[in-house]
Amino acid sequence: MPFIPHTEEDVREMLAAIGVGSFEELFDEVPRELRGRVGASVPPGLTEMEVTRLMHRRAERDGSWLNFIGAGAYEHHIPAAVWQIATRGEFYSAYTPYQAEASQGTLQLLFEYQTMMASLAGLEVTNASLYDGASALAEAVLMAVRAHKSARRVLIPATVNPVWRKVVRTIVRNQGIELLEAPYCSAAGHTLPGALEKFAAQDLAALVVPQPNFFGVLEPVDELADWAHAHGALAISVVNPVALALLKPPGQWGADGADIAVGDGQPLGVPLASGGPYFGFMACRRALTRQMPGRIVGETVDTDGRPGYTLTLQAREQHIRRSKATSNICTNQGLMVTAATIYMALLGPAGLARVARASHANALALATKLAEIEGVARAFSGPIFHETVLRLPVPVAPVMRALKAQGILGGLNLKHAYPELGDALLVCATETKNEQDLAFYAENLARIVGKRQAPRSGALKPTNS
Amino acid sequence: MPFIPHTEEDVREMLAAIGVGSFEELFDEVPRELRGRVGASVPPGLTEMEVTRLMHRRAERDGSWLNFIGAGAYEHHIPAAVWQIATRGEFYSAYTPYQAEASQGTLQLLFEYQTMMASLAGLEVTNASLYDGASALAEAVLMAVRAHKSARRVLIPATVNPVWRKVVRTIVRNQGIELLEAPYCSAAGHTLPGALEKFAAQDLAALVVPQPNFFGVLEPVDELADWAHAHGALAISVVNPVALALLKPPGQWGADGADIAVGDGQPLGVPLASGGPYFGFMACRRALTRQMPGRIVGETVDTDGRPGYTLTLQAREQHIRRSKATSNICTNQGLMVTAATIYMALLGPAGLARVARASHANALALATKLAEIEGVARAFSGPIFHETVLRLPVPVAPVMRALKAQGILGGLNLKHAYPELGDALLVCATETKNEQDLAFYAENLARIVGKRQAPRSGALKPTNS
Amino acid sequence: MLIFELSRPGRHSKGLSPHAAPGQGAIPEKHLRAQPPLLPEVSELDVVRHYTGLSQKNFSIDTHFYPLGSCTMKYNPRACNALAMLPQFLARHPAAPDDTGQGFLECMFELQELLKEVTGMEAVSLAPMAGAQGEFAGVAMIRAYHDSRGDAGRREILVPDAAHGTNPASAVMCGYTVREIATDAEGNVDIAALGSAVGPHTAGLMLTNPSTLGVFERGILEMGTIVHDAGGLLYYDGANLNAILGEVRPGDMGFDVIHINLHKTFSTPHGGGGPGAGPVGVNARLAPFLPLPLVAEAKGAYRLLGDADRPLSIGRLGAQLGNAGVLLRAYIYARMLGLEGMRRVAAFATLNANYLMAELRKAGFELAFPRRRASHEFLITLQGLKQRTGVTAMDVAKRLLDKGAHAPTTYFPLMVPECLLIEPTETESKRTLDAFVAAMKEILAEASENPALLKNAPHTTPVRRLDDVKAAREPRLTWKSP
Amino acid sequence: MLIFELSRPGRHSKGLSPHAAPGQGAIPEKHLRAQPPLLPEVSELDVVRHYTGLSQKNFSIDTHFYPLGSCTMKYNPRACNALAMLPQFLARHPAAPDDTGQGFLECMFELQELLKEVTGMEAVSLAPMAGAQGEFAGVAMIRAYHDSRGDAGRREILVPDAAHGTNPASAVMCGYTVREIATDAEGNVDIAALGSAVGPHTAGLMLTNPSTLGVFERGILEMGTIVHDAGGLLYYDGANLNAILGEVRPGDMGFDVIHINLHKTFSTPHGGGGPGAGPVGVNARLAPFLPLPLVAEAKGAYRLLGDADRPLSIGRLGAQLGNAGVLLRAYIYARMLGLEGMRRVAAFATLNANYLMAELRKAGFELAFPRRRASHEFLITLQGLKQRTGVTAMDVAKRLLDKGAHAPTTYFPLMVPECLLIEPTETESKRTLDAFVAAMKEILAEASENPALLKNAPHTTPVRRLDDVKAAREPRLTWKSP
Ligand SMILES: Cc1ncc(COP(=O)(O)O)c(C=O)c1O
Ligand SMILES: Cc1ncc(COP(=O)(O)O)c(C=O)c1O
Repeated sequence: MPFIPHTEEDVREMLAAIGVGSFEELFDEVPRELRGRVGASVPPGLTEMEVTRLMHRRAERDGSWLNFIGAGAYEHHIPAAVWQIATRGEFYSAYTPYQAEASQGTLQLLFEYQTMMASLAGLEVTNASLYDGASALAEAVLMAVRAHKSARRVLIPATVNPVWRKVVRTIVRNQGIELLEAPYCSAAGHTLPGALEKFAAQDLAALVVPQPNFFGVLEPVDELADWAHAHGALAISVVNPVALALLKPPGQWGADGADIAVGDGQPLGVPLASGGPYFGFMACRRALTRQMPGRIVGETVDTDGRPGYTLTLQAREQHIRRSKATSNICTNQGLMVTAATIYMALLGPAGLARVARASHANALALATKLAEIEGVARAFSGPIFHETVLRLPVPVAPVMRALKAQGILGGLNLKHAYPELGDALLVCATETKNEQDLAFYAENLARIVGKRQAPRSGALKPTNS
Repeated sequence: MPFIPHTEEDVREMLAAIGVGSFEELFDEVPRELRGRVGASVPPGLTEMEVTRLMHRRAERDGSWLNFIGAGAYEHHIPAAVWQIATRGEFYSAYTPYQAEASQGTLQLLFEYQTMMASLAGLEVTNASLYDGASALAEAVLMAVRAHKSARRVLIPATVNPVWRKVVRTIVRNQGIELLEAPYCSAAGHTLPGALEKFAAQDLAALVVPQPNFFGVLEPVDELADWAHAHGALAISVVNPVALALLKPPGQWGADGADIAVGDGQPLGVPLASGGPYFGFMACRRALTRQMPGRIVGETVDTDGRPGYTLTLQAREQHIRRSKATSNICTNQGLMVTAATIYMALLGPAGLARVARASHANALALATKLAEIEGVARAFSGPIFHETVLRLPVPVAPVMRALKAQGILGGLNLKHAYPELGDALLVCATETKNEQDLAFYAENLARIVGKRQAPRSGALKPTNS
Repeated sequence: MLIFELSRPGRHSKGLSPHAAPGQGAIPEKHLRAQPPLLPEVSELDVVRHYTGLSQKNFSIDTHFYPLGSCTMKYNPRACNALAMLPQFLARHPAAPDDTGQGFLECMFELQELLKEVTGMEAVSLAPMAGAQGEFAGVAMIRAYHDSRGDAGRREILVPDAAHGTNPASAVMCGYTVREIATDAEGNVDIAALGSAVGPHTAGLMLTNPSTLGVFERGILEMGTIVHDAGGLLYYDGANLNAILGEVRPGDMGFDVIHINLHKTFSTPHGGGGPGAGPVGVNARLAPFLPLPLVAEAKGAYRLLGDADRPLSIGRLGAQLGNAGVLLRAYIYARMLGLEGMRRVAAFATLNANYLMAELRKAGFELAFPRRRASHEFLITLQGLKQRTGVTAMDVAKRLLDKGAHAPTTYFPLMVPECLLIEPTETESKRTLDAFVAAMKEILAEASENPALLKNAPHTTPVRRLDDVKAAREPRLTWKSP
Repeated sequence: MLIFELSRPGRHSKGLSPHAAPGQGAIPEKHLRAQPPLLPEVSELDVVRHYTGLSQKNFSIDTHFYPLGSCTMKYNPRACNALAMLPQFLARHPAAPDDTGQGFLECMFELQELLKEVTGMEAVSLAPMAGAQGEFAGVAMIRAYHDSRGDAGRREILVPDAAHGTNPASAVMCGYTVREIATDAEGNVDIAALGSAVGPHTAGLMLTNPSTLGVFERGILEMGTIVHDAGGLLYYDGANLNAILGEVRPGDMGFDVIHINLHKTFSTPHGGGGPGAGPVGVNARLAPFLPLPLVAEAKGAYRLLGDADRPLSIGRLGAQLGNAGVLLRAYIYARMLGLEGMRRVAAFATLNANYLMAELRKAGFELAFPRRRASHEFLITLQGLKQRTGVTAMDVAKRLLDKGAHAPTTYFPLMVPECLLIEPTETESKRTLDAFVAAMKEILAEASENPALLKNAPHTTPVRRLDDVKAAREPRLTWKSP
């Protein structure tokens, strides 16, 4: 049978060595009535050849698309070396590096990762990953509340990814933490420090500051971080790691810098892949180290005095501290971090900055092109990174369907998350797009919007969005 | 620039260390008039991202097909482990194992390969690969002539792959070797020992015996090998390595066995890939070892007495023997052999036999189904392995085009290679086909042949083949 | 050598980023960073060589026997990796419309169905990204259930003292207090202690069965009755599902909610620390609370369900549908096993564990629970050896590295002194197990003859024994340019 | 441990072959084999672990500096591997109609064009599967050319005595006799000797330029005139094309026919011995003789040309269009380099070689041609060292393995005693070259202080120095069950 190496003779010898006569007997401590009821509807096993064909067919069915959706998951070119190395068996099939001497490959890589990520964030300490950006934000909220000691309220702007806000709610609500929502400026598309004053009297553990925010707009991060500190709250930054190649690192925001930085590491060499696995990163100032959730690698020496790497500060973690741990996280997203580390090493500071600049330039060019279409306009005046909100003169959903018929995924419809924005669309362009792509999108959008604004008599009735 | 790690500072330091002022000076021994004329029409460099997109587009353009062509290159399932391991950098990016102590991975693998391949062939000695099956046959012909010493004529049946026969001609003709063609039995589809009698008087160095032959038919190999030996010729077998999981190995053909076995190793885990790289294998009896072309690995010991592996018997090879070498081959097809070795180890004797039996069963089932179509008949009565010749009642080419429109590659048209067979088609089915595939082919062929035999008035005129 | 030490200012693999490098565009000056981040400036070849070299410093399933108890280090089929990484799967954006991902969603739907079937639960969500997140989701559902009934006094979760650390930590994240239940001499949960612990404050019991002590809780049905009668729910920590897959189903044992570590039982790779996937399964009364998204099917079309479809859901645990690529790998594995294959997992995992246990006992090792059958893993204690020779479980673990085997889990569960938790898994051959027994025998001999050899082990790894105390006392968590 | 030693009768990875295993079908008994072949009976995990472990015993570009002269061991970009292995490329049958392979054929056509452009030749065939097969094809074209003119007396091919062994061997395979031409003191072909060797019997001269001695043949134009005036043709062995790519073209030097080792200059992997690709390029008068198939384009459609299109062709060298997957990798590499990238190959390869040569000279090593510029490689001779210390080029080579560098090519070309041919390639950094110089310095010191250390080297490799004599005297070429 697949993956079981035993010959009949092996089985005989082994049962005899154990001193039982059959497999049955191996389970003699299990109540009889519980046994053998396993799901007969599981389909019979496929050979590797059969499953290969099946999966190829399903993959082909899903096709290839010209994608302009971002909204928290970004399409970037991933150098071929990244995954050819990350899937080497020695990385791919190792466990968490509990036996440090037998895991120096993973451990040194994580130490290098921590160095790179800490520098990107401009903070001293990072861990070796959390599940994803959204759950990392939830952990940051919990961490801030632990660190703050007295306050249990956290202020989160509406410009933070709405799904992430839901995730935070799911994760923290049972611990009696209250989440407050800060409004955004409907003209600029970012949070206004002035608008936070109404929360000044609340005892706040933290203010969350996204950069860029969900609309792709750059927030006044210096002012926001300072506001948080002025009000006795920690500043939690939510950042895109590729953007950090260009943007001021959270550790330098305002007078004192953000205290914690989190984000989704997916843009660093992790494929979109229908949503995962990605990884969450978290960095903080040194003073918060012992509040940090998750694994941390430290440098030390061996008995010969040579440098080596090991999991450290484990007294924060569940396997030591159990119910008093900083988090329940155990298995994290190590292989994704492996890929991200290789990605960052391949790109280097100059390469990553090029990716960021080209993405920004493409997004700007696209926004400009699309806003030239009759009736289409940019929703916000604030500066953007690589994503922007457009207002359409017609409902978004049917337009997206019409674009899809041309092979284009035109962006994310904001109707449900931000009904106040009307027929609004969140569009992203990274370095993966070229001029023809942008032109192709613009031509199609112009055609579709044009047609829908003035439907010809006798033609299709405009579909309801 | 891509793949060049030098910084400007490096370049300055290095030029200074050399004692030159510029790159120019490094080429000062090259006649001036020869320099700088390099092809301006070479397109500018693409980034990895751009070339990735280009190649994905080209690959998608080539599509996916339901393939029933064999004719010397066979579609088999290749376990995923094969290429994930073979493309590990340590195998992929190593050179020929000249420094044995730094190449034990490749060398031990080749030693294992030699053991497996020798056993498949039933002969004592194999080399570490030749370019492909066709050129391996040419090398075998040269080897037989060297070994035979007096004769320079080799008898090759018309049932040997016609392209391979062309290759042999290209490679041996400048050395004054004459190739004679033995006819086949038009009823059975294989060579008849009796029909060779007319060549009995020719001074023959070797008789080539394919198994299965190009028509998929099994040859009377025992009689043919004995005939060769009775006439003072060597017997060179041309075999399919997957078939050898079931079929009598060349070393056991007739009273004394074939002297040399060659074939294409592609069926052993090497993708079809538009024709290469594949690899040629060659095995022989021990007495012929020193006539063998190509690299051979031997077991030896190191200074501590531990076993180790090394290239051996190099006095046969061009880098030692130069113009007196057994062949000019240097770079061979090592990585393909790496894959084949992993493939054979994964499949084992039982797995390889299952592949062979399932292929045979599918080919039989397909042949039976297709021969039930009105006007379609099997061309030969001889037993087959996994390929067969069908006669159609209409020209083959337009039928193949019509099948292609349904996504089916229906087989190889034999019109050019074997005009005497009329509207003949060579069809193959391996273990990769299931019942629905066979039925789909049969239905479509029935429909197409039916329509072409009785074209409806007003409908398309039958196209000329 | 760290990658930073290979760095040279100004080096850059040009072909890996866009050729055209526009300036800062429309980004205001005040938003820009003043100094580039500390990423290495190295060539593509440097990177390939550096990380290929690092990889070779790891033990892994692909290179070594890895009998790490509780972790189920079995063979990760290469086909799962190859097929989950087909270009169309990798390229798909998570927010792309469902109709652009029917192939993918079909796999996810079928995986939900398969998991229901093999666990005996009535509904499954694939959302949790690891076992611990599954635990969080499971306990959050327990809480949502009690809350939905207005049963607000239940503020305590019970866990056996042998439980994995994630169990109490997860319960606390859901706002519960945790009470530990003792273990009896035979490794079972002390049923009397359980009986006296339950009450109207009991929200539920979290249980691993077979337990982390490597034995099957014989009183499982009784325990279920005790907890249910007290109004609590029964949570199954599926980390040890490999021990029963194809033999017994958690649903049939009476569990209300479970998680499954796909990176254990369904053989997705551990990746040096993750990613995993921790789907949760529930019986009917907890189904409305399952985390989102879920995959639904209607007339052969698949779609993701959200808040609007499931108003009582505990919500979302991550930004997307869990660790999709891990789920794909598990799906492929499950399809290759099929019913027959799954039926054999527990049987052979148990055979291997009991064989190894029997052979180690013959070799002179002391079993923690000598009168019990091993599940898919078992515990030995080196307490006696330590008293005789001073050699600890840690020393033995380190010495095993020299012998080419990864060490078993050490010092867990905590209440068995000097223990090694050994889990061979079903994918290892008798030959490998015999080699491990031989190595353990050698170590036993060395412990008497030359204990220093063990105290100073390992000797053959890329580094010798590392100073963990120094690492924690003087944390050096990032590289600094000298 | 050999894979056979892991074998156990009856073991079988069932999922890797068809479940349904029909019997012998319609195969007559007399055709069947009596005994199964000696393939190992092991599990998938055994295979993965065994060959992963073996791979770790190799030096390779991805793990080590590999300055193997004449072999051009430069970085093999991972993108080339990934893209050449896209599913559609891998699945395509070679006999599938041309219209099902337009994407592939377009790459092949463009590769032909690119190679013409960078070599200055007028037509190219991609058919030869390695350099040596390219040589065969090239010499066969020379012969076909003379034959086509009825010029049948030309029965001799000239090669320099420093030529690679494949040159004379290839000439002989084409039915020629070989005459060697001596080298002068500066490493050039002795032009006087060449002048007196040519005549009406001369079919051609095979030349590597820069030569295998690591220097550019300064008299190349004169040599061309001598051979052409005698009615012979000039053959270019392109193994060293990396030394001039982007600087000088063989076509401009006067060569009539060339081969190119794509596995060197175009960075396709060497794969532990192959596959390679050895396309041939020719000027107009040899074009009709090019080997088949060729790729032609008309109105954007691509097709393979066969005998009917090219009646004068020397024919086919293999069953298909050469090593297609290697050609794809070379094409991808060429597209990534582009014109600017190609222009820099020779410049930086030459910079690295001259730098390394200068530094080794400073370190005390003796250059074979101290007054010459290095091409992309250079020769040192340890003749003096051997006389002083008894340490040979082989000892130094083996000791380098201990220092983490692959050895340079040893004892080639044959006429320079105790030589090492060193080729760093353009993809290695100054840092790596400096580390190599440091290692060579250490070895030089060791040679005086402790020659036994070198004589017994290597010390750190998986095996110590192997007994090649025993291997050849008592050939053990396959494993036999003990
Ligand atoms: C018994 C047990 N429970 C829970 C977990 C936690 O699972 P994960 O690491 O996937 O979060 C583990 C994992 O080690 C475990 O062994
Ligand atoms: C100078 C020279 N010529 C020819 C060859 C032969 O090329 P191949 O090994 O590709 O057959 C080589 C390869 O080693 C070489 O270095």
